[in-house]
Amino acid sequence: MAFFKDPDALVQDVPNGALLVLPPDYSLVPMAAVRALVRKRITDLHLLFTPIGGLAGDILIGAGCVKTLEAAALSLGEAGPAPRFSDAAQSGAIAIKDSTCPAIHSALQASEKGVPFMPLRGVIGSDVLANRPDWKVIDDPFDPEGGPILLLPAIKPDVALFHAPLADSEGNVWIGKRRELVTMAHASKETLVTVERIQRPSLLDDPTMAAGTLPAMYVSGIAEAKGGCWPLGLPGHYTANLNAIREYALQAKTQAGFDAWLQRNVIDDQGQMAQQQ
Amino acid sequence: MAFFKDPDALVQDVPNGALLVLPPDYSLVPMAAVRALVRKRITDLHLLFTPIGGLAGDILIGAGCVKTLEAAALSLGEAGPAPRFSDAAQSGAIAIKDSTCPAIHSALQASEKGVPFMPLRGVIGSDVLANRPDWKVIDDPFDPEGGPILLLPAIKPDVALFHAPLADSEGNVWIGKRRELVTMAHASKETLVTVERIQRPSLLDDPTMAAGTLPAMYVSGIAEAKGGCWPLGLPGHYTANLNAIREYALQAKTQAGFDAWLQRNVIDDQGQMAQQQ
Amino acid sequence: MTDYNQDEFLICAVARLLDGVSHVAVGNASPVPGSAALMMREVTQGALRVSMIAGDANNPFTDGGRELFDCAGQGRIEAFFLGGAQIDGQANLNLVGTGEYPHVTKRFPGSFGSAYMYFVVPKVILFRPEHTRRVFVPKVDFISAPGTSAPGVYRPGGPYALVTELCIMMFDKNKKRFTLVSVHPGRTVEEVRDNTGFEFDAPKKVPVTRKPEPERLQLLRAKIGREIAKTYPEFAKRVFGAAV
Amino acid sequence: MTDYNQDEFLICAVARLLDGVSHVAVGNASPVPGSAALMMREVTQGALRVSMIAGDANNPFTDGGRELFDCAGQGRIEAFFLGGAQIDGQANLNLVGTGEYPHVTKRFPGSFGSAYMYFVVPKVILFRPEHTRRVFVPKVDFISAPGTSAPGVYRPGGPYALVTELCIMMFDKNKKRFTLVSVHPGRTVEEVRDNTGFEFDAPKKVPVTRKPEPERLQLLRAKIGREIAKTYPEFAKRVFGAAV
Repeated sequence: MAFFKDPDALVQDVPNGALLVLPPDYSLVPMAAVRALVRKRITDLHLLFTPIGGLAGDILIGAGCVKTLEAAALSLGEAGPAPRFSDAAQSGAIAIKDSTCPAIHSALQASEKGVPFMPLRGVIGSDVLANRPDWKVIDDPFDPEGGPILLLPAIKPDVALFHAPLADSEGNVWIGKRRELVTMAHASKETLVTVERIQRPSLLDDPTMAAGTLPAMYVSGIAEAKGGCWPLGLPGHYTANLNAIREYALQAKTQAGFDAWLQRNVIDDQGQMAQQQ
Repeated sequence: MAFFKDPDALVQDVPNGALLVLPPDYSLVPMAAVRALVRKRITDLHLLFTPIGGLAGDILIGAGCVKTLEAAALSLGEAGPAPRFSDAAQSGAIAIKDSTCPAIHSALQASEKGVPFMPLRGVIGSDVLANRPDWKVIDDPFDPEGGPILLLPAIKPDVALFHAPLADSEGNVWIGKRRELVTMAHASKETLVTVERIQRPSLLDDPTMAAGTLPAMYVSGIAEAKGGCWPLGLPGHYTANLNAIREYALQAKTQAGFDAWLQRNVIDDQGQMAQQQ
Repeated sequence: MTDYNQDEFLICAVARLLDGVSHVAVGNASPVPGSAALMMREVTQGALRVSMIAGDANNPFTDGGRELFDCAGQGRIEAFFLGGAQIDGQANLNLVGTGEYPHVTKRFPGSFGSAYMYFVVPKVILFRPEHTRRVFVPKVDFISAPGTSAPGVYRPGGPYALVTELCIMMFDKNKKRFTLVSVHPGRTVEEVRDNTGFEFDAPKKVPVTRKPEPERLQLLRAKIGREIAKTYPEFAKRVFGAAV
Repeated sequence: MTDYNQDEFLICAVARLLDGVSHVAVGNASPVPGSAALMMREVTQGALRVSMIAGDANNPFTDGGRELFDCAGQGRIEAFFLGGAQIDGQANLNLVGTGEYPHVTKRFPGSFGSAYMYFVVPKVILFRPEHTRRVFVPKVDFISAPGTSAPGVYRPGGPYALVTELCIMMFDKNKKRFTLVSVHPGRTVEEVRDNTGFEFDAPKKVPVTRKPEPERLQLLRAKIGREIAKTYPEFAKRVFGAAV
């Protein structure tokens, strides 16, 4: 566990080609750290969402950082379709492993539990399954009729990256009820976290806070980043800036528009974007 | 979700022969409700511990309430072996499905996830496995060498029973970091809970409390029972009364001694024992 | 009170499909189904439990993103809503793209949880206002979630009804076909046929979908608008306007 | 400072086996291993992470009872402690009972997590002070957890060392045998042989187990006693007495 001075320092050692897992837009999305990844011009990412992606995914795809994407969906929510994702899917610029929400949760839980696979109901007969040669259907050994059941291989990300409201000086991180972040961290080799602030007292010493705390043993690095989710929201701290997201959706309709947006808001910005909140 | 006036009313409809799951002694053991089960002279219980049992299990066994026991272990911890359990195991009075801790966690998670089984590493080559005809070993479909892996069938208890520090008037229950209770409730058909107190404001409205809250949709019944874990402890509220547990361990060495203890502390007591704390 | 807008009409139409349901979950970006669910919770005095996924209001989930799916897998969710960029006559859903996957001509966000929820939730209500041949196709280009399954496949759940801007259809699992059960006021069976790319059954005389019940309209405007505004403020403002 | 009690001696003996370990977990009812782990955390200035299962002190787990096992399955726990009512020369452990299972003549609590942890934790230290032929048997009556596995069985973990009141043995996975590496001060190899029901290897000249390092003894009494008292108050009082 190490503390870093800012999101750029935090992500500096994430290698090209890493399998990176990010939270869904309804959770604690590390937008400041994602901009830092773009600034360091990371490439060939295998990007996984737990289980659906949004703005962070569209930016990484538009910036040419992504080689493959695994997600149950990617959209900008109320701001509409994710333009760079749609274009990349239509042009074949990135490879997409289409999944479905519980399949990603279960595959991460497989790594969390140290098992090679997890079973899942449903999915059989879908083209999601038909296009996943890495998934297997077996006859359920416990079903006297031997009905089919899907097995999903464990997914073990190289890096989990998210933002949280609070960490302590021991490296424990408070995630509240966003327990998909706990599973992401358990399942991943490294976990990097940006936080609104760092407090001295241990979160584990307070039974109320401990209930929503990811212990330091799963955390590799922490950097303070006020407004680290911005322009997405952090419940209890700030709401999403829908105008900024809609503006992005509009600009990013073309690659040229996206490039200009990126230059202005990420490259030239040097980490200051979040302060605008 | 219904509120009951006391633990006796809470457990009144638990049927003979139910598959009942209880928490481990390091968690929130519903001792007051267990005494209520004894008073209603419940029989033929299939008793499951998540994953190890203690005083509650020994009392239920001694009182003749148990037909089969599934656990990774049963002991009185610092107070030594569980005398009624040991006797029943040696005489064959109860059937024992010996398990191992993660097997019980995983089998409950299987029900939690609505899947028929869960894989688990380890266990192969043990006599635990050799004595579990309900468990299956298959060749791992994802292992090119086809190494063996254990599959555990889902366990779906009829009733989960535990004690918690706090509930709210909507039926949400705060369990803090004792998340085995969440999985127990998710996996079970019914969940009955005793609590130290019931507050009016919703636990879900407070993001800090929500992180440690089991939502009401999993809770069938709640009864207030101050000191509901006693003589075991409730962290942050009261510590275990080791003298009372040692006294039990001594008395319960013989069935006659146990019977006298039971008459004095459970049957005659009519639910007042906990107030002695 | 006899005047109503399109959203209010659809909310009341969806609400009737929740009659007798004990627990409905509402996914992301579902303001109309969410309003219908919240209204029925009020109408049934809480006998209908409503779990919203989006936002914090009326969202009981505390075990992370997986809990909705775990909860459905446990059999605790009786009704859920799905849509589809394409839907065909066997109730197959396509949320992924048109053209020959993976070389899609038009890409949509993705399958979300449909490939699972469609299998385990007994009453999946398909809510897709746009009623065109672009949406209701003879055969979907990509099956995100199949409408029916072969025998032996574990499938306690599946399609229950379809609500569009024109009509309501119910799905028959045995016949693997939709049946038109009512057309909305001012719409015709011909209009439905013209705009539907698949065949469906229909009685000789197709009833007209009931207009919003006045007391429900009133409830909606007086109380539900404020409640759904906690999750969908812009929708609430647009539909219920000054009342919120 | 040259005087020490039996527990202090064993704590220091166990501690040396944690040299170079990055994360040790300590199960229930393990005051001596727990003290050794906490002492080594101090000695290594925190390079050794210690996770206690019992109580709240030094217990980092927040995901329920399964987290210890999940954490071990993730490969994050390098050392763990197990015991056994019976242990045999192939390091098989019996925590269930003597006699012909299920018709046991003497029942013990049960296998706990041994059947799993023994497979996935690289360095499992067997801590069993009582060194008698009742404990160290030719063959255990019930295998709670096998000491070795057939090829093809996933097994990154297994027995590493055995610490008793008489000696320290190390386990050789390839030979599937224990080797006596030291006898405690005042004990003899013959005494070990007399009280061990299985065969084991031994060098011609068996060293004497090192006495507690004075600076560690001091650390133990000055600081670790207070720390372990948070989890095991009665043990701390008995062993470290007034110092706590």
